[in-house]
Amino acid sequence: MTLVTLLLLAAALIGIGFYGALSQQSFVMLMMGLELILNGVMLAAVAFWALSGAGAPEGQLLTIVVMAVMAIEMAMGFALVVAVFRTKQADVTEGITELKH
Amino acid sequence: MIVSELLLPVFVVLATLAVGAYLVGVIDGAIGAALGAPRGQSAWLAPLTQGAWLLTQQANTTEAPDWRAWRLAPALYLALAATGLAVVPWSPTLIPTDLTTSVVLWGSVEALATVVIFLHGWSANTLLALIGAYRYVALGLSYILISMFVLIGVALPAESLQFSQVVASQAEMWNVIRQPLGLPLFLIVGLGMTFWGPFNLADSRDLAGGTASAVSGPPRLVWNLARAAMLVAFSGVAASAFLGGWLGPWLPGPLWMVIKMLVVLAVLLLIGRLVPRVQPERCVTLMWVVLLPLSFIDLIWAGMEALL
Amino acid sequence: MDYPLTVDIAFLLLAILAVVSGWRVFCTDSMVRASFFLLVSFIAVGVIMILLAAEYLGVAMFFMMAVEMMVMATFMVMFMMNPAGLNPMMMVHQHKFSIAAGVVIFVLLAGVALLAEFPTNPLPADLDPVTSLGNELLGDSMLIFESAGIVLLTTMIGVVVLSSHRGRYGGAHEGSMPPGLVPGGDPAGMPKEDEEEGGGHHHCH
Amino acid sequence: MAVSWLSRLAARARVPVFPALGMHGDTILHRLALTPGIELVDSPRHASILLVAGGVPPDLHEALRRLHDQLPAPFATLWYRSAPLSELAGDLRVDDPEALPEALKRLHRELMSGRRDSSPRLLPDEPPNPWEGLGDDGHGGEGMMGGVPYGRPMAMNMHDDIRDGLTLDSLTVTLGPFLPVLPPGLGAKVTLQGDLVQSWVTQLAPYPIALENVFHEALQRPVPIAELELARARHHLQRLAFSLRLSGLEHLALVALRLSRGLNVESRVGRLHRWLTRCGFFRLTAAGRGRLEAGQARRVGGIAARAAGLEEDLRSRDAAYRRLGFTPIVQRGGDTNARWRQTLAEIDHSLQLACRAEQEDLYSEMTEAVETPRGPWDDYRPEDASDILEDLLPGLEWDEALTTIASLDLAGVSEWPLEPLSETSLKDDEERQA
Repeated sequence: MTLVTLLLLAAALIGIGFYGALSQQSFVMLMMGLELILNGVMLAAVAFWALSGAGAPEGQLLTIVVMAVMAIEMAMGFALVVAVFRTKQADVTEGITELKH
Repeated sequence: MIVSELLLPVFVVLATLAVGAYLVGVIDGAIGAALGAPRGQSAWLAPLTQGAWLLTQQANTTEAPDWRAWRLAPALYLALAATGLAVVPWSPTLIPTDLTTSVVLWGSVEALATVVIFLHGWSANTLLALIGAYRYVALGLSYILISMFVLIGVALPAESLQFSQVVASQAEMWNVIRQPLGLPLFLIVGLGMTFWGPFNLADSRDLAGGTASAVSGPPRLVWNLARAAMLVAFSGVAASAFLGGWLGPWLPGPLWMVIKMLVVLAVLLLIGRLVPRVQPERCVTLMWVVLLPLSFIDLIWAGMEALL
Repeated sequence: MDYPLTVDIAFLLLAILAVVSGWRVFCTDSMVRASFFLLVSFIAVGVIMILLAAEYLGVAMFFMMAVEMMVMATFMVMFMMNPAGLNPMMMVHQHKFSIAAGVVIFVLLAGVALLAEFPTNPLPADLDPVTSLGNELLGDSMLIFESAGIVLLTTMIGVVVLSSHRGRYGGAHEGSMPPGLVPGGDPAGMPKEDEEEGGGHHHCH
Repeated sequence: MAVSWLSRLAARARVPVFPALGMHGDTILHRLALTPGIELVDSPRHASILLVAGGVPPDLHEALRRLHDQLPAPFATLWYRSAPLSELAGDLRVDDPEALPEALKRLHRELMSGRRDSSPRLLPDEPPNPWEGLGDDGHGGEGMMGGVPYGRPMAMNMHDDIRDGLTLDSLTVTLGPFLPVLPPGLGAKVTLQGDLVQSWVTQLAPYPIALENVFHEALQRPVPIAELELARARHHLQRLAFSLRLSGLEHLALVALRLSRGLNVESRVGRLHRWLTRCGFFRLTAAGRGRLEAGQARRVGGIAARAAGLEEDLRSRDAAYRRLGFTPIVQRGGDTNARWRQTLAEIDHSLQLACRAEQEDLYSEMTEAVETPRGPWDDYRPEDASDILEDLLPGLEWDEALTTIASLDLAGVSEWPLEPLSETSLKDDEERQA
């Protein structure tokens, strides 16, 4: 377990997340891709904190902030999905070609 | 070194798991008999014979279940119960895992329990199990917040997220007196996370056994065992967080823990037998409208006390 | 910083678990399974964080993600019920491009990880990560922490407004028409023609 | 060695019995619930013995075969006052209620010790519909809607949601006729969204219920009012016990059953009522759902009608009852809560009437009609009213729907009276064990 291996793992997670976010049609699956990207980001942040940043507390703080961002992303995402679903009965990205009603 | 750091904790956890789950069966049977259930055999023997029968019964299948999840869910629930038992301190020195964030670890056991119970009902691919799973999610997402606030309340006077510190901070006064709202709220959480008695929304009678309705044989034995073990783990956590854990005069610490855990278990099982099942909608309303604000008050109370 | 062999082995297994379950998220048949695979990936990363001595973050990851994934699975079932994943499905678009983009991102980041020189400053031996995090959150970075709290509160309110049955201009099922500029007038900011566009489920392959 | 030790232990377990009820089979359950060493389970997967109690109509034989095959091996079938299916002609049949508990226990012991083989499977172990997917590896094709696995299409939004406008995918299933949480014989096609009942179509009416002989006699000649009222109270107590068991109050269900077993003019239900109030039965479980309209209430009759505020009771027409000062008890509300309050009030009332009637040795005087516990029986017997569920249940959650069904007595009245059971033997059972 070295910094390089940890960063490689984080890169792999971010890559898979990118693939998911770009390729999935369903809103919810798309959000999963975003979550996976953030998962990699958090791992990288903790790895830097532990192995390169001499335990500077900002490293952990960054991870907490990313977690908060994740919660916000998911909550807003679902609220939008519900709002779109109510008006258009659509749960895939192709279902909304324009954002107006 | 290896003995004291690896073997002893594992032995303690496994022993409490087995003995505790057996005792849950015995106490529940004894309470049932005292309340007027027809007396068949002694309460000491009943859990053993039931377990033996489940071992001889065939493990059935449903039409196209999600095999991995269906077989894993009981084992995972048992593993969560074991994790919960592992953070319970028995004495200042005898603590299976003395993680500095053991209170948070217990919180995540509660959260993961929701996932596992949902998985158990969902993967069976039958209707009644699926309804049980849905219902449990509604309940599980409601009790987690209450549990968090109550546990933060006990962590405040200890100035630590470690159960051994939480116990040590109760040397002068137990948390059950210092934060009178905490224990009742936490007991409700415990009934919720083991879906016992009034909060048995997942495996209830109106769903013909709910998430366990399509399970038979050894997997059902593991599931029942895990439920009982989770109740034991919960009573251990409740005893450490509110009843002063190993603290007490005359007797050695671990013995005090056993006594306190048995008291909590008996109270929970008695409530389970005496109170009818709450309707899911009422239950969720109760959690969010009444109990959650109460847990805020508990937390503010704890904060004020820590400041004074 | 050198870790004992057991930690290295554990890291290797967890890394494989995190990547494999992260990849399975996008090629499993049921969305419920997908969200739980994602949960497994998060838990693996959480354990790695604990191995890295970030005890609080690792454990917080467990419970945060357990709740999040449970909510996610519920939403999946709400929008698309598929008990036990009987119906296989593959719902993707721009598939080749996405694969390429994912690989490119990975190669770029991996290149940075391999080629860049990072300073080696391991954790000081006397550091208590949980205490240090707590002091930071309620000390120097209190403003950031509190802002995150406020933003979360705002999110909660916004989410309730967005997803509630009542839209901004009346019931959602009525199509949220803004009020007219004059009493009884045409809706403000709306085109005159009211074309009926394709609602319903679009399930493109 | 170890195995024989295990099976010997398993043979001593409480015998898990799944009851599949035929006509008039439910009376034996009240007895079995009080028998030590027998456990009535809710799911066939949890049973080691399938007890078919009462005659099963031929059109339900196919469903019975399917149920039979759901029990995990090793299991056996026991037929109580019921003819075994032709494939299972060699199975044990018991007609004597006294001998039944011992027969069940012996069967379980024989199964565990290997002296009896598990009952054979009756149907081939294959899906009811063939796999209709595409592709070689059984996949259902591409795209979200995929194929049609096992003849069942993917759940689709066919209806608008009736609760919050957020349309979820719905699931349609067929329930009954052997589901123990429904009245015996009731079968329905139910569409659910989550646990919300979206639509309910009653496909099989519940079996007609058998009333005690005294109600049939009352139409021919005057009968002692005390006997009539005790039989009425017994019927209601047994219904109450079913509902209490459903809501997780096993011990109070047993109290109600014991009360109904040993019911005499001295019995009172005040304590049971107090316990129910204290443990929150009325507030937590039987909350105000399942409200009947006046028309529906009149159609169901009996307690449901009086709980909805209709003062309809044939007893007030009987001169003997008028001499006792009888006036019908009425509740307002007409929901589950009101029905249970009404039931408890009527049990209490019946017991008081019985007490006074016995002192004065009164006989009923009206023979052209009788108020049965199920409703008025004048020119016609009370008929099955289970189709009102189709209007009543949509919009309720599963739990509320089942509580509502349990609080309603919907089945028609059978033309055959109940066979009298000897009341003393059960007490002996319990005393012997204790």
